[in-house]
Amino acid sequence: MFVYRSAATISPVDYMVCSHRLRWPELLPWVAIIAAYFAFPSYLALGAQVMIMVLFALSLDLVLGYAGIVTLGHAAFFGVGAYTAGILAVHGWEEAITALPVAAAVAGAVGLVTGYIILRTRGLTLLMLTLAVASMLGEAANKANWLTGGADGLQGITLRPLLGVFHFDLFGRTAFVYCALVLFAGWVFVRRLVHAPFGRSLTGIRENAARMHAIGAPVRQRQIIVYTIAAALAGVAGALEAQTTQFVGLNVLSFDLSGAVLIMLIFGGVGRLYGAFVGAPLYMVAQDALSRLDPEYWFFWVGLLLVVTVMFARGGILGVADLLRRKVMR
Amino acid sequence: MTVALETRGLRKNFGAMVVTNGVDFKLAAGARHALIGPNGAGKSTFINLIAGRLTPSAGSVLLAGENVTALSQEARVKRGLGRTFQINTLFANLTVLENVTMAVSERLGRGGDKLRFAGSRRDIVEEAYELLKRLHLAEDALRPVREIAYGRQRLVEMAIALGLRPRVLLLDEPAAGVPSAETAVILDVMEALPADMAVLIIEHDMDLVFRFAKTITVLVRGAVLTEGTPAEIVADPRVREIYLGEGRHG
Amino acid sequence: MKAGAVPRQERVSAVNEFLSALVSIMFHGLAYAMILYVVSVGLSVTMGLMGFANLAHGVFAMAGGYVAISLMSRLGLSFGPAVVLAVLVVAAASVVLERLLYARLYGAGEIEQVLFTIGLIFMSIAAAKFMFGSSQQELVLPAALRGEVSILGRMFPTYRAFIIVTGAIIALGLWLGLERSQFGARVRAAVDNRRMARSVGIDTDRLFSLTFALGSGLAALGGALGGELLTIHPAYAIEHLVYFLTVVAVGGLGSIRGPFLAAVLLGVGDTACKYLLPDIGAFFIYFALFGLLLWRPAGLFGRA
Amino acid sequence: AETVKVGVVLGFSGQASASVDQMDKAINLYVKQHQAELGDIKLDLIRRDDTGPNPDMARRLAQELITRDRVNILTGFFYTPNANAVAPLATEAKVPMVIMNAATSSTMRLSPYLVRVSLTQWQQSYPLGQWAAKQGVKRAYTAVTDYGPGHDAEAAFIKGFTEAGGKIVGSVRMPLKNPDFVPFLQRIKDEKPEALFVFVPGSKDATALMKAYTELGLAQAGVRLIAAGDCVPDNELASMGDVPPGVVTMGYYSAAATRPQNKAFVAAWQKEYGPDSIPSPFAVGAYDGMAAIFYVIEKQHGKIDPDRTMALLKGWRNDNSPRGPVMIDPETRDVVQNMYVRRLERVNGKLENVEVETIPMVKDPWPRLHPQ
Amino acid sequence: MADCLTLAGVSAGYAETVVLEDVSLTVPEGGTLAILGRNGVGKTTLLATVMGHTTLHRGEITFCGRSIGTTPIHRRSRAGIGYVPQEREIFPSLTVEENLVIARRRGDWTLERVYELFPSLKERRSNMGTHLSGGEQQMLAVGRALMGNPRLLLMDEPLEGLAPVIVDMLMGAFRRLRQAEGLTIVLVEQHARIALDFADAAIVLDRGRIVYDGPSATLRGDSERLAGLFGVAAKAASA
Ligand SMILES: Nc1ncnc2c1ncn2[C@@H]1O[C@H](COP(=O)(O)OP(=O)(O)OP(=O)(O)O)[C@@H](O)[C@H]1O
Ligand SMILES: Nc1ncnc2c1ncn2[C@@H]1O[C@H](COP(=O)(O)OP(=O)(O)OP(=O)(O)O)[C@@H](O)[C@H]1O
Ligand SMILES: [Mg+2]
Ligand SMILES: [Mg+2]
Repeated sequence: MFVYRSAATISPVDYMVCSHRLRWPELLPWVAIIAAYFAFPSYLALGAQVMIMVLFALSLDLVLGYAGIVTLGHAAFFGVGAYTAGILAVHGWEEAITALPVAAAVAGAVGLVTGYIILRTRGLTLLMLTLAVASMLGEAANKANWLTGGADGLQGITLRPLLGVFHFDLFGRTAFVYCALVLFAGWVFVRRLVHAPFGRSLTGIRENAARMHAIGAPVRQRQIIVYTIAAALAGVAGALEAQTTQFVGLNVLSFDLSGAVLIMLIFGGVGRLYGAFVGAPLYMVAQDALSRLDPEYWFFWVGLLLVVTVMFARGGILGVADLLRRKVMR
Repeated sequence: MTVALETRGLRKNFGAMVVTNGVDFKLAAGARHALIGPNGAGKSTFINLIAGRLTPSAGSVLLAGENVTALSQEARVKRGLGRTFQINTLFANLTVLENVTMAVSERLGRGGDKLRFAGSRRDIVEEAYELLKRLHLAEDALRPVREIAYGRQRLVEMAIALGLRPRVLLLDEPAAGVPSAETAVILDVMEALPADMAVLIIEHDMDLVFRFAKTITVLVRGAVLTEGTPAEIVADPRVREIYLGEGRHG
Repeated sequence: MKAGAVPRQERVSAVNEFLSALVSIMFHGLAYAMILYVVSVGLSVTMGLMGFANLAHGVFAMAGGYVAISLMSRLGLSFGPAVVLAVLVVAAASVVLERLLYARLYGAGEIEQVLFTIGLIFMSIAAAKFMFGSSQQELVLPAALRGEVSILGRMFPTYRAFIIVTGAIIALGLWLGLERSQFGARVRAAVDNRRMARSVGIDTDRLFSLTFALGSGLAALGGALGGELLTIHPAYAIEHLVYFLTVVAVGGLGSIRGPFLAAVLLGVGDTACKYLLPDIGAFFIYFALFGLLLWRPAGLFGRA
Repeated sequence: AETVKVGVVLGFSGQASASVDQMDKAINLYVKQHQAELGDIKLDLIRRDDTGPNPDMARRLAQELITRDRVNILTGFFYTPNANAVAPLATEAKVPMVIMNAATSSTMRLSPYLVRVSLTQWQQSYPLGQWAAKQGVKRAYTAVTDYGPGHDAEAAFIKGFTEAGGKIVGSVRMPLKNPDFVPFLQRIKDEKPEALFVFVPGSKDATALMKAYTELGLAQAGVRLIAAGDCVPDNELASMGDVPPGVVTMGYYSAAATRPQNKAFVAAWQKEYGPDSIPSPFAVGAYDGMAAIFYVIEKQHGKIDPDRTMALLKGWRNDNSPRGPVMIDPETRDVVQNMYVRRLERVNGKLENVEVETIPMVKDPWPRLHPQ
Repeated sequence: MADCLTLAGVSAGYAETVVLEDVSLTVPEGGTLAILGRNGVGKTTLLATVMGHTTLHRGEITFCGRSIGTTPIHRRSRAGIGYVPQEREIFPSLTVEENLVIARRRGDWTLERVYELFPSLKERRSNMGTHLSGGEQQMLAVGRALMGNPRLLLMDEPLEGLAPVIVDMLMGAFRRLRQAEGLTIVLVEQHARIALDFADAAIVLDRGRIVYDGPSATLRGDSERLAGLFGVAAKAASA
């Protein structure tokens, strides 16, 4: 929802037609990323991990924020993507970039199949089913020692230098730039998607599915599609994680990860595209800083941060930003 | 006469309670037909069955001769069925214009477009805006639906259905909650509908019904009691007793 | 003696063995189920009736355990009074928390509630670790509950038998007291539409406080009673969260009977699976969850 | 003066925080006791929390420690996957890495810059299998937690036990997230083996397992429990209830050990952390890790050269460890140490792991059995 | 006769938005007031303000001699104000009977009596609240308000969606109630004729202000004035 006050000057039609125009604040994340590369050369590894989480949270936003599907099992797709990329690399597919679409396809396929089965339910039931899917995959990965390395993790991932030139260095420069570029592509894609009629119709489904049926929108199909797309995107994030870490552990399928990405997204703001860009960095940096200050009790402070956010900042950080902006404009 | 909509032996029960009891019904193309009957007679249920929101326990629904009983709601909409809801079913947090645009773009098959911006189809937004103007809703175009008065929300209900340009339009008490003055707007809009559109309206506002409908079906306890012109219906003592009451609308 | 006698005897003993296996599966399964039930039914109340996605429910169970154990070890109370007092203390504390924090989020979306309650879990883990240390606490049972009793010719741990009986009594009490009273209807009305509920004269604030206290009190009861089986340690709330949620989801939100049946199904099923098919033991709960929820999306006793 | 930076990557928060807490205390204690030996060399310990089995985070933290903090030595590593994920970095950056806990044998092959001061599953469960068979146990059942270390322990025990003539009558793998062990044990009780071998991760699971063992009266039913040391961490014994005496475990350290080095250690520990606090094997792992690190620092006078460090560590030996003599195998860089057969007994009303037999200087048998 | 409800200089609205401005009115005990006006002029807001659903910016609301401007909603209800909201607001997760029972307070109105008034509700007593037809929901909303045995009944378009016979029946019932039990009624109604027939007094709102306040008889006879006030000429004439 935009502030309709500003619309007084232009016709409603113009206002709506322009609603997808790129606004300057939307470029801020990119400025920040480029600046970070030069300003914090010793934090690039953290930077890469943050961007991976941003991409992951972005994919969750499609499902949660736009389609209104609350999931506690989004790590399933992240994990599948990570294992796909990892297993490919272990078995000789050492080219990183081409492994991404494969990871996306496999994760997307898992999303399609599970989405088809579980998306007929709603609410707590759906929540539990998403959780069950992720947990079953996690258990399966634990059992399939021969393929995944089980609890010891998948070892022996080696990658050829990107484009034959840039090898993944100890300082994480290559990883940083690589993640930034993939994230950029992901952002362009997701931004298109949510401003396209498809994205709008997701909002419609979330707001009132009964009416969507009555205007002839294939509700279930759209839900499955967005679930699949988000799964594929999460798979890409997972693949990036596997490639930059050159290791895959069972945690990529864990409940903790599903929870963490959920927290980051909500923290940033749900259903507004940039929640992921705000939430993931702030949360991870806060966690990093707090855990350094107080390695034993840092999550008390993180918990407090979350509670305070909810109490005083409905709609996450971006929600507050919106509110402030409106206050100022009044 | 071409039949736009037909039901054959349509039946619905919730548990032991029969709500629609073997209704055979025909709606001709271009019809202006009203469905009246006591509260709980099964009128809304009937519309829900036709629209596919409820699955019938028995019987079939035909749209322009095609049996659509097994089809989903959306498939029926694609075949030219449009409806409104008796109890507002809107996108409360979206603006009025967005509400209607959504319908228009689904009608044009653009609703699933993924890589083209919604705004790039100006014609769609313009069409929606035109509709708002016709329903005197233009000034509220950019307000979220939840903030506008109830009576105006009823008009948005109507606008969304019209945005689908259906061949068969089912209106479930469109004027309920709309003040007398604005009912005129609804009547105007309904009278300006394309001549070949079949309209079935449920309404308890007899003034509106008698002005608009050329034919009327009376539904009682899920079954058709009688059918006829407004004059015939008013004259029918059974209808007066069960539904209209005495001393009015005469 | 005829030659067939020996095999028959063998057969009899095989049947006996099977039966005794069955008995022990039922027994241990039920004990586990009762604890799951007592904790989860509280969640069914807060989440189902009040519509609050209270992921931090386990915190109250954990608190119940810690308080009971502390009362016993520091003040020397005996088991029974310690448990009762712990329930009261936690219920009272939960009301404070409810008034101060939870109440502000009743209108908020479930997403906000999730974030908030996860925050609470984090804080509770750290707080518990700070106050009680990171290792688990031992619940010292009274002598009467230690040792074994004989049931149907087999020996079983007394404590578990006690849990089963207590759990069943609580279930019955709740069912009579809650499901069949107007209390639940009032709470649901208040959740459906707070403003309208007030407009028919319901004091929703007080009602919610009461309900919340009930839910957390039950959690505390489950935590304290079951402390020997589900041991009390700082990460308790997060560790068993999935189980509690499962019981509630399978049982049907807001139902009192539902979680009972669900807990029994899951408890006994889990135990049977561990006993009979241990290698897929870890999958059982998820398979069960999957199957049951696809079969009955609203849970066993859920409202559609 | 020189500054030596040591990065400590451990799960300070998360599932194993109880054990990690022990390790952290041991590290602090060692530093406190031995600081003086460093003279004016400044030791900078940089602790980072990897929050649990979280290899990507562990790797990132290690990467930061290496590139940003420029640590000379990495240590910590509670979990195998975390150690495994960091190992390639050790090679790439040439940073020696002292593993204080992670106990999977194969890890050592991932980098030439690794040494381990804790133990391996094989080192403890393989000799236990042999010992059990030699005690005349014929039929044994194994029950392990269904994850990497559990699988290792299971394989090691079975190998040792069957090589020495025992017979396995059944094996079960128990899920990682498992609040209740009773069903498994009930099943085993019904099978009536002579002995039950168990491996579960320490802490919570260990206590739950011991409680289930007690509750079901397995001992009375004639099933002897023999277990990997992880099942009876010294610091958890107090909360295990009325465990029947006679549980036998194999481990590298017991707080109850009577050798003077240990008495001194326990005394120092309790002086520091209170009379109720009991050091666990995890603590000793970390304590010895610090000893090794101090050794290389002193030898190089604070100028840490990676290769020289590795050379010093290979063959490092410490006879003053609370656990008895301990050394690093120059070839595998893995720990060589005494393994102790311990019996759980009540001493002055408190449960203790009393050492009853010593198997001297055990090497990890795994590399021998699994040549590269 | 004592005054049942008084509004003095009331300004109210939603959060900062002001919808009602300087509204004053009085309803005597046992009296009936019709509130008329176009779409969106603030009729609902007026009733909602008496019930306490809106933000009261200024002014005084008195019920039975007591100021209730800051009284919590549920106390207003307990003090004897019944409310039939425009959108019915049936509790969807309660059955029909539960919807009624939770609103019960001591008095003449009992479950039986409500069922007597609306027999079709009795037939549907175990239906979920929203599994009712629109008209039935309306009956339930009225029944629920009556269950509280109010002294003042606020009804926001209670006739919407009801069949003509039921409308007649209901209006008859209200008349009897007023006579027999001295119930005070404030009625918002789109059909001016019905409302004016029923009520002693009427007010007409326009954009949040009262533009007419007087006996309904005056308006009833003067369709031109009515039309001037809010353009219902067509409607009134046709009736
Ligand atoms: N989901 C349901 N379950 C059970 N009964 C239902 C359900 N939906 C509707 N009914 C019942 O079916 C009957 C018919 O309802 P319907 O909504 O079709 O009536 P209607 O003719 O539209 O009445 P109104 O004029 O009051 O809107 C009602 O008595 C209602 O209680
Ligand atoms: N929740 C809300 N927030 C902001 N403005 C609102 C809200 N609800 C109503 N309004 C505005 O208050 C004004 C009065 O609305 P109200 O619902 O009282 O009108 P009404 O006379 O009852 O209309 P109707 O005949 O359609 O029921 C309208 O302009 C409406 O847009
Ligand atoms: Mg209807
Ligand atoms: Mg209104």
